[in-house]
Amino acid sequence: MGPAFYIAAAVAVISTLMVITRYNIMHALLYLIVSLLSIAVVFYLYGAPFMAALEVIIYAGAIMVLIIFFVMMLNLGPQTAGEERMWLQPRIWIGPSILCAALLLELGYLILQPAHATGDIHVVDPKTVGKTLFGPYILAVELAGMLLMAGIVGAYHLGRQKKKITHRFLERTSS
Amino acid sequence: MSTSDLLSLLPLLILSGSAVIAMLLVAIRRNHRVMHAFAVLAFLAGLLALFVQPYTVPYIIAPLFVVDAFALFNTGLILVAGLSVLFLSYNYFEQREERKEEYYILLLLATVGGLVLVISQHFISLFLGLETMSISLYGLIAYLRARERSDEAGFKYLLLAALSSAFLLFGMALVYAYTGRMDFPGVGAFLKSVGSVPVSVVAGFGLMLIGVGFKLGIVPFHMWTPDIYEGSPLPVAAYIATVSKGSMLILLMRFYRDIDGYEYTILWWVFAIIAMASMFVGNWLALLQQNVKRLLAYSSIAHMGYILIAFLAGLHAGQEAVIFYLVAYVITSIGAFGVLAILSDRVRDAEMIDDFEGLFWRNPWLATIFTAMLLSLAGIPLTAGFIGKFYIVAAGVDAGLWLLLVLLVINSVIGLYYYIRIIAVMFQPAKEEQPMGRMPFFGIFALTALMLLLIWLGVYPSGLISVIREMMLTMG
Amino acid sequence: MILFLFILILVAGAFLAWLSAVVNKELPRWIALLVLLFELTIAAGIWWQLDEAHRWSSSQWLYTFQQPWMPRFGISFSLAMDGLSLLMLVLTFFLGTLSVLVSWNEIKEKTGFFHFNLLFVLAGITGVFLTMDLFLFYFFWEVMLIPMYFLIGIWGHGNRVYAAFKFFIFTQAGGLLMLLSILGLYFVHAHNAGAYTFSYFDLLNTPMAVETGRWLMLGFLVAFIVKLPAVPFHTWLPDAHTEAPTAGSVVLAGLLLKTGAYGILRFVIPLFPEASHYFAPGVMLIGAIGILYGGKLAYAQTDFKRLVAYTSVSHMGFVLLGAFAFNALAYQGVVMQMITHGISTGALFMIAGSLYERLHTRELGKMGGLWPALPGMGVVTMIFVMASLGLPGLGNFVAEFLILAGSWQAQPWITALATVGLVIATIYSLRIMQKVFFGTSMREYKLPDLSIREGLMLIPLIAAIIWLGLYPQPVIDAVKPGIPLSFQTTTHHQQDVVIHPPK
Amino acid sequence: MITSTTAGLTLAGILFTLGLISILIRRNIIFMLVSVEIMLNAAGLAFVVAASRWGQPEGQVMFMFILAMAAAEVSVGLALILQLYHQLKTLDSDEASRMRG
Amino acid sequence: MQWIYLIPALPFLGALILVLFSRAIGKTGVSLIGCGSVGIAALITLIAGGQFIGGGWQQFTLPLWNWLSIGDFNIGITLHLDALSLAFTFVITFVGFLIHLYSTGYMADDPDYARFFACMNLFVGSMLMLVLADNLLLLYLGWEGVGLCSYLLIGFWYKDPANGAAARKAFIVTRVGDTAMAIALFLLVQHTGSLQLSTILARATQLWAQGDPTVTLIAFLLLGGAVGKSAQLPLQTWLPDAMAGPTPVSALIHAATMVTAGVYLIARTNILFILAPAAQATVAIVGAVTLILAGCSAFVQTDIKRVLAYSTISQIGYMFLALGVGAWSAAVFHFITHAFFKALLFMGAGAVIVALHHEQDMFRMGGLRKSLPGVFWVFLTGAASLVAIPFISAGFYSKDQIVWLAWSSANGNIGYWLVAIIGAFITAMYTFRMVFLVFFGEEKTHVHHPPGRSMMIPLYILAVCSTFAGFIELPHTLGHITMLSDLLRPVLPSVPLQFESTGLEWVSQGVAALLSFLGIYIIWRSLYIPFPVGLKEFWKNGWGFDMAYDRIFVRPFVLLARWNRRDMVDKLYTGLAGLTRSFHRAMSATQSGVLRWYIMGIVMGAVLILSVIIWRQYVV
Repeated sequence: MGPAFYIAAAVAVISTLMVITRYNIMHALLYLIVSLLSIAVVFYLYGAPFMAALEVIIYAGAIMVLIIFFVMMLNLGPQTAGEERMWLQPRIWIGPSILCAALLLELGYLILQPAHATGDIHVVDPKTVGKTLFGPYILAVELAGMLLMAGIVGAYHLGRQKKKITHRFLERTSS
Repeated sequence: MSTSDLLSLLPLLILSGSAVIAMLLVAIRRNHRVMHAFAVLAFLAGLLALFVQPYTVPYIIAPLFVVDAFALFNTGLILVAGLSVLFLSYNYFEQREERKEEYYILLLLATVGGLVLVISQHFISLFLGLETMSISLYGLIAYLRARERSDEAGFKYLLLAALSSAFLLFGMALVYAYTGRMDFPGVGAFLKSVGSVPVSVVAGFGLMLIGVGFKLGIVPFHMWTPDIYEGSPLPVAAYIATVSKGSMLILLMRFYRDIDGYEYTILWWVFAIIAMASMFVGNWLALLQQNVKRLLAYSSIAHMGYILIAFLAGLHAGQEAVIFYLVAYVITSIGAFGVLAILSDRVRDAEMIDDFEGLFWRNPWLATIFTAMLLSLAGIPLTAGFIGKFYIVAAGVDAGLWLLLVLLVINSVIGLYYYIRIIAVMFQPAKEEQPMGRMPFFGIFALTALMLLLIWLGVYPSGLISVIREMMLTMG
Repeated sequence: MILFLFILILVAGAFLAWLSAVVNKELPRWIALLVLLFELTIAAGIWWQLDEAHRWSSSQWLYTFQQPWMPRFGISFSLAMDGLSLLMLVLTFFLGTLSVLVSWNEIKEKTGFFHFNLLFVLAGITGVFLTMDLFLFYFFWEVMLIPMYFLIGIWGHGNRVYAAFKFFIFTQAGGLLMLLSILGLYFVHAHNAGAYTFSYFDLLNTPMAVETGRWLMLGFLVAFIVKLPAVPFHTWLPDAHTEAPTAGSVVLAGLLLKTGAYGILRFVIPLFPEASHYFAPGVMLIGAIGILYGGKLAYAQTDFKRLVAYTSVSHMGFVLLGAFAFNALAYQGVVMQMITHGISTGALFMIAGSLYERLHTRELGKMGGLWPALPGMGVVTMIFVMASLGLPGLGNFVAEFLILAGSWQAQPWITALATVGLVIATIYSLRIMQKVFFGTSMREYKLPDLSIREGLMLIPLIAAIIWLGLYPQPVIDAVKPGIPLSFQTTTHHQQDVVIHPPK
Repeated sequence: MITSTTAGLTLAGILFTLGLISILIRRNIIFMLVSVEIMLNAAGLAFVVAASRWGQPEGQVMFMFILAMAAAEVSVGLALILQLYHQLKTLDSDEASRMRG
Repeated sequence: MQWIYLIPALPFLGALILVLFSRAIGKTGVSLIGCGSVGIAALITLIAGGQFIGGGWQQFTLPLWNWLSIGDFNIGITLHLDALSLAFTFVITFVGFLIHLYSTGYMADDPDYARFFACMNLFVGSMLMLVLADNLLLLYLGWEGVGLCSYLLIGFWYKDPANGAAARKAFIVTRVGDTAMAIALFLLVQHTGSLQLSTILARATQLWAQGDPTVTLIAFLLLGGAVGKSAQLPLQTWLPDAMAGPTPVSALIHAATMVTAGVYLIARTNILFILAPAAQATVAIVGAVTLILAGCSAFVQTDIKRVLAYSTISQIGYMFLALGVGAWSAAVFHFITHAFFKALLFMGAGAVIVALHHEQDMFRMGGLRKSLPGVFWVFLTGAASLVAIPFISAGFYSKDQIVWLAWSSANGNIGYWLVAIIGAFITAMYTFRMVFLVFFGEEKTHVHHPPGRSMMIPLYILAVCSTFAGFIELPHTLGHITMLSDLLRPVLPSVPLQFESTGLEWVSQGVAALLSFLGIYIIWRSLYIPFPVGLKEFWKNGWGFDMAYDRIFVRPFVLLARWNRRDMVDKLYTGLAGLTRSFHRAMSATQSGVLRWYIMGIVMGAVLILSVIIWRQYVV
């Protein structure tokens, strides 16, 4: 692999690390966008330019923005940072980190098995992707439509403001 | 897309189409009764569509789907389960001050996901089916927003399902990276061609197992089950217990067939350990549980352990046993949750064990049904659960899984305790004579039908057995 | 067909009794009584004509009935009756009739459901005694648990739910192990013979590896000795017996325990001859320990029913001892013991029930000096207490003597140990009389002596126990054709002793 | 044995694990949701890498579906978080533990 | 002779009638049925005896019905009449009848009159069954049956718990012996394949050589049964306590009949004992030791009935001694005379007790010679017979025969003789101590009710019998009549003698007579022999057997029972259940509801699965 990949990969990893260590949620999300962008670069390097574009547009562009918007809507940014600082103590993160490190080691071991030496990168152009998508996988696309419909209906139903909230906590605070 | 393709996928298409129509119906006018009727009709149409299938031999709709007798049977099973849940739903939701209509859309969509799982033979369709179901379930679980615990349950399910999906995807990616195939037969063919199976592929299977195991609710991916059962509306809990778990189980069976999963002893052992752990953990957790919904959740963990034993017993007797047990379990679970649903009132679900005190003397019929269901769960004769358990043990003995079977026996005994505990409570003298409200006709009708089915299968299982057997034989 | 009717009528009667409660609360009693009397008449009639029947059929089987059930597994609804089953059926219907009578006044609530359960449990027991298909056997074995559970759990005394649980869980645990063994046997047979079948007749003489046979046999054995019950699996019994209503205790002690003994005679020994011989000393030792330990515990009890319950443990130890002695004497003794124990213990439970009706206590400490008030009951109790301690002239003696004489030939030391049980039986039995009827009464009881209904219940029992004690030959003759051939030649160690036929 | 495939997969693995650590150590539910997104994205990366190894479009197709799923997931998830926040007045996931035992 | 079944059947029938219809027939009816059934049985016995003797002493077997028949093993309800059973039957029915008659007076005021007679009839029936049985199982039936009746009658006055305890003690202690006997039966079934007496005895000689361990074991076990029933060492402890029953019971069961069942058993199975010399010697030793021990105990009792009880034990010891030395017919002879004079003594004592308003302590009696002259005379007759006053008492002839044969028979020796002689001396002392205490001296308690006719008539008859019954068998030295032993010869082998010497026999008789008189004289001189008090207490308590058994058997058993009342096996299961429950609690802790913990579970599962897979790949 060329240096471009390593640089992109390093950026992705470091920015992701920043994501998981930030106290401020806004900062974390911005770092995440950086990470996603660098992954888009990796996509490009791996011969998937269309996916790179989708990564930027949808992941970084749509999903993350949605979350940022949501966070801003709840006006959470600075308030929660303090809480987050309090929560994010070694006591909390050491155990899981060790566990995850073990998982990472295992994954690395598995990925770096010697048996698979072929390392060529084949470019798959968007046209092929499109043909495949709307060829054999047309039913899958329709299914994805169903999936999104489920998401929409679910989000619609759940996102509505509650008319009556019978939670005692709220009753207590309102009265 | 040929006509026969479409005809083969008719149940799926009918349900998808009716989901869209249902959404339009909601847009036109909200009416609970109409929506309910429509959903029932959709399920019935789906069931009818099973009978116009053009082919009896496996029909492959490349690359995603395969429609064979196994798929048709299980499609039928899922549709019947969904239909029974629908019967229980109307009254349950009618009592609650929510918008009820979206429930039916989501239920239809979830069923679509389940049906896709049943016929899929490709990672993509697997993933999409799974996610369609999951995302519908997020909405369903948290459906009753007025309730304290519903969001909590919904969010927990969402996060854990997404996490497990991530594992599933990563496992698939590993398999894909090392085999270059994403369809099950292709993966199987590749593995057969290479001779020694690369460990990374096995590890990929292992990671996929996390996703599958999460849906099945087996140890150690089981922890969501009680919380989600408790937090979700009762019909939804019944749905999760049956359709969601069942379709995943069927997918697992198909996958295992296609990749010759029984060849990998290491996977076998992983499953065996999971089965043992599931039985013990499930039963121990249920032992003194006071909340019947949670209790049923824990018992479902144990039951999945039992099913895994049958699953491990091999391709023939074992998988037959799995299907039979699944049928019995579906009937029983819906029946049990149905009784809870009927007993629930506007304010809260009938979920604490005290709610059942003296039920037999207050409402003998409902108590009889519940008793039958619990006995079936416990595997007592005259119920389908007994034949199911017998089938499992038979398969296990045939395969020589003595250790697992002895553990199964121990667990059955532990399990017996808590089922009997509920029965005992029901037969205690009632504290005060509180008259029961009017019983919903559809609910009672559905439950009675389920109980009769349960007893029929318990007394005369030959019919179902031969159907299952024929079906498995056509798969080879 | 008649065999199937035995079960069918009971089941039909059960449902009828349940439904009839809607009409009248007393109706279920009459239905149950009539159904059981009817069955008793038929069964007794068959027994009466047994000689002829044996002349007609050359084999041990008097009647058979077979219908395919689940051909996929080779399961059929197969029933057959030989002398042993017949005797057990007669006992079942006899005690069943009595248990309807005994609950006449005791059960006042939910009579319909009560009699439903009673008849249903009897149907299950009948099935167990008749079935010749191992799957069906297991099926009936489990079927009888649920109604029994209800009998204890709904109409029992104070701690009933706990007792019912314990009963259920113990027997179920044993039953499941038996299921494993049944299936093991099934597959062993299938691998050998190529045919999948649960039929008892086909599974007899299945060749199998020695080790396999032993393991499978243990599975069966555990189920049966839990039900029997033998030490150390007996602890469910005192609780269940104590807390059950009288009818429940009678059915439990009189019949349910017998299913375990029946299972040993019918299944364990014929199906696994090698393993049975291999384990025989150990099992007999368990039996002997049961005799002593049960007796000792019986002595220590202060609750009448609990005391009687422990005597059951002691008495059923004899069954275990005799069944594994492998000779005709002991075999006959075991069958006698099953019947006579059913009668004598059933009677003692009835007496306990009658006393409870009068005194509202089961505590021995609160009784005493009842003889002046209840001389009739005292006499009856004395008879059954004596039966329980094995007084000659009463049925139990014949049983115990035959068992001990038979098992002596197989295991003298263990038998000697068991014989000590006779002394212990004396100790605890006399304690009953002393504590209940003798001594001075705390207060002057003004109690009604035996009522007509109680007399009707107890007199047949007395007649039966004396009859069996003095003329047990009909029982012996009925069982005779069913005794395994290998038992006929006595297998004692001194082979040189030739036993001459008497002149 | 670093090849382009293994390198890409390793990157995916690292990102996946980082996401996992994040979800484990964060108590803020939005963070948890974001962490899941990291993991899903990592899985998608693995698919794309695998697709490039074999020169097939299927992996990329899969990535697109993952994207769709992630979108739907986030939308429902945010709706749920909103409700939960209204109810609990906090985003602490540990607070959402009323069901237990 | 077909109707000899009536002999046991009548008392049984009587018992049945008395149980069922006691209220209907009234007190007179009860008396009639109670005495009548036994009386008719006695008459039938007499007729049967006449026919038997007239019919050439032919054994007679009457099969009634088949009891058990399993393969080769056949047991019938079959009666068997020969000289031995005839002798016993006669004593049982005859003395039984007299005692019944006596009881109508003795028990006249008891509210449970009918129950008493029912039990007595049942007892007579069982006892007859015992002696008439043709096989050991039927004998065992009678054996246990009399045990039951003994239990019922000892505890007849059930209101006093002490009586109940005595009754249970009797039953249980004898049951211990019965257990040994049962094992003997098993051995016989095993080896001879039969329990029929004739078959056993016939086969025994074919099967076993003399001294064969099996037959020795059988004989020892039979002896176990015999010592239990006959209250010999070491199972003698129940008999003194058995005096808690009404006095007629003591007379009938605990003196005349039941306690001699052991003698009957050993005599009946004499061939087995002959084949087992060790066992036979043990019989003799048991008899010898018992007679001394019981004699000493009798000497220090204060309760009149306990004196008689110990005396009975002692006298049965004589019978055992006789059996042990092979003097079979001598034992039977002593059984007959003993039945007469002991019944007489008991009933005489009973008359005294009733007269003194249920006073049993001898030291509160005295001077009754004047107030109760009839009783005094018959009592004196009985005492004379017990002490074996030469020539004029039946006891003299029977006891003398034993004393002599203890020395002269083949199995005997001078040691046995000495014991027997000393025993006679002690007998004389305690008997006349009793007589003097009760009938002489000054009157300490006033006589309430002098005995009625129904009580006195049986006493007179028995007094006659205990004086003259001895003449059926006279020693060589005195007329040499051998009526009884001739009669018994077909059943019981005659005594093989070591030596025959009329002179020595004279000496033996003389010494015995002298010692008896000496004993009486000593007692006449001083009622109080200055033994150490401790020794007296020790003797009085039966040589500490009771205490020892209490410590060794009873208390540990009761303690064990009490300690383990709740059944420790159950603890195992409750413990298991508790363990399961604690597992449940531990597991429940994992369901904390905290999302991160759930995720942790999934991750751990993932790590575990991958570890297993990698480990496996690494290992294989």
